[in-house]
Amino acid sequence: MWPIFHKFGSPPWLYAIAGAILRWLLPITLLALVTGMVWGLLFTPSENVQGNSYRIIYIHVPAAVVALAGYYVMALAGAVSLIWRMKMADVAMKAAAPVGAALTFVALFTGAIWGKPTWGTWWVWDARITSMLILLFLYLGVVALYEAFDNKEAAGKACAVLSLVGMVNIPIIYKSVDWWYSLHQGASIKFTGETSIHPSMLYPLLLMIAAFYALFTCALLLNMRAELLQREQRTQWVQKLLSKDVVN
Amino acid sequence: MYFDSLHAALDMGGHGFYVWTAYSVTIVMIALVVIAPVLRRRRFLRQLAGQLKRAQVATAENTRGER
Amino acid sequence: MTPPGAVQFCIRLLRRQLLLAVRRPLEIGNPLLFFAMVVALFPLGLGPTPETLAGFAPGVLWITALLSNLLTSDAVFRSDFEDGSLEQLLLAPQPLFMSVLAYIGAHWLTTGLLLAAVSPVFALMLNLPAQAIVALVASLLIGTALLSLIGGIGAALTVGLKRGGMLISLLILPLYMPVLIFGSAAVQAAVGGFPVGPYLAILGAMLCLAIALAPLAMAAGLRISIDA
Amino acid sequence: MPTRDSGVPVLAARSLCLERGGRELFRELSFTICAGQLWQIEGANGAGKTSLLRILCGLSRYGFTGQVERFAPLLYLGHQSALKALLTPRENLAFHVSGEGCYGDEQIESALARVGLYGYEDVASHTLSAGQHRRVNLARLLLSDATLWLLDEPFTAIDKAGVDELQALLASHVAGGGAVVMTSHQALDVSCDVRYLNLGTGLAA
Repeated sequence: MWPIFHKFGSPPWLYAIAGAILRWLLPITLLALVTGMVWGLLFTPSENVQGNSYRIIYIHVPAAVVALAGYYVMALAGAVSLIWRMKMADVAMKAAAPVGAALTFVALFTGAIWGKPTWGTWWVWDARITSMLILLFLYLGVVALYEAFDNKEAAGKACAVLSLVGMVNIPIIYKSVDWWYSLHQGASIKFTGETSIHPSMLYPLLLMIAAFYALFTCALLLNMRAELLQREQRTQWVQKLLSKDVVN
Repeated sequence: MYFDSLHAALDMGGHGFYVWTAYSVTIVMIALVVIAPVLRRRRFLRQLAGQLKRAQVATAENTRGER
Repeated sequence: MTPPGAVQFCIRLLRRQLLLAVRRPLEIGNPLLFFAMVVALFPLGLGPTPETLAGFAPGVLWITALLSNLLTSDAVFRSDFEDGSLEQLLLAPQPLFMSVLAYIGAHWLTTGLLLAAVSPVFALMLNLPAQAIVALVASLLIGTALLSLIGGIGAALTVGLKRGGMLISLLILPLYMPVLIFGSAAVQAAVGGFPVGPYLAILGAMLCLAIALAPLAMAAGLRISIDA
Repeated sequence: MPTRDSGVPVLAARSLCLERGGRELFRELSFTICAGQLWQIEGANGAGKTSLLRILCGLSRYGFTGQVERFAPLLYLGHQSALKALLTPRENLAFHVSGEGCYGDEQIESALARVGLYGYEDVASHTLSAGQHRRVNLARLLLSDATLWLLDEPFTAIDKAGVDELQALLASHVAGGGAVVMTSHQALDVSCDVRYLNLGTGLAA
């Protein structure tokens, strides 16, 4: 195997690298999130059709985009851990699942609450929202399967298989839900699609999408550090870490 | 600022409740996603440090016992 | 004596599974009874008026078929896991993903096929228009095979777990949803007099994808469950 | 103890390490099993005998480090008797999932007779005793022509006469160029020489 792959695979190296990346990435992410929200909430003009309720787009769309991307990250980490038997990829997959589930919940909640002012009902079976709900079930399936196994090594492998099966099914689910929605509702406007969006509204959205991607990376790295400690608690480098009592 | 007063910003033409609830839930979830693993790591490090101390005390005891 | 070829071994496994199923004929009846009882629930819940029932009939029939398939898919590998035969299967020289197809084929023959054969009776009970019954049977034939294959993946992943029964529904129900969408759409199209061909074609395409990929996931799932 | 390596290697294990629940069961275990050898794996309960056997036969692929190379077809008999209670012994052997071969009726009957199940061929298995279940499983040893046998405590639930018969079978298999790796708590009195692998102290040729 290529030496860098092996170096990447060693837990202490990954633990240190994750810590280093987080030290500068976490502040930038939080800063980007705050500016994006303030910009989207207070400084962009309100939309002529929906009034101010469209401002929810600045958290709904980024959360939805990153939640979907998160599932692919989890599935690919699972594939790497299955094919090349790399423990670190297994840790990455285990860390990605709860973060993805949380972001999917955010996308669902904001999508539902957005439906109330625009369509008058708390839950609308729009194509996007329904696919997002199914994605949440897929995430919860992976998390539940991981908890069901006692042998954590086998749990990682089983979740890798399940997330790969899920990855193959996601395009099918999205296409069939879109088609199902158009069959019953007629091709009404996709209220979450940002096709003709005014540039002044577009820039905060792009900033928020970037901020959510960075947030996903930070949460993933944080979870991996916690997971690494738990899995490697009997090794020397963890004991050494403790004796140095470096608790940053 | 698009809104001329704080009140207008809160009300947002009647949609304020939905927008602010959505943003507050998102902020809570973001905080959860970032802080939970840090707490978990800290708690685990403290727990492991405790084990280490107990182990050292145990070894110190039986070395004293053997002498 | 040379070990039998993959297909010959598959057929032998299929005969073994069918022989096991026939030894317990009442157990073959369970999914059908479940199907009958759940279909009987809907008029009690939705009211006996034929119009409302006819409106819901395609969805109700398909959802009930899906649930009864889910009910039985957990036991596909469990009995072999408990008495150690599954370990011997993993050590067989024949490719595992071919042998797994025999298990799923036997499961489909004993549940899906019978479900599709019996469904016209329940369609009449729910006042489904007569011209839609053929579409219902056709979509159920393809659909239950697809459901068995996807359910097999869940069964392979949870076979080693003591309390895997409830978990399997959480794992594979999201994967059942596209099948339900196109299955009930086919029946609804038949009710409305529209052509049923395209929906059955999509179901067939999904079936081909599942036949190609699902056994690989099942084989990997079984190896992981046995190793845990 | 003559340690001549007469036969061709049947299985080679290199630097096997297994850790279970924080305990290290064995470390850097390397050995080669050749044709004509009978190995007995010893160790207290929980020393990892069954885990080692499952690693050798390829059932466990994760959770351990090291490599195992197999050069010949193998037959693994585990704790469970791999027998379907609904099928008769004849059907169990005819439709066996191990996919070794298509056994003819007379082969099955002679094998069942030799393991003392003459007349029980078509009795439903759920009426048979646990010992008889294991005997049906042992009948596979007579039917299969795999060179390497991996047996996990083959003597459990077998009566005295059965044990002697089985030991004779093992000796004849080893003499005929096969290899056997087995775990057992009973001492073996077998004509051929026995190599011991104690999981506590390591290799004791």
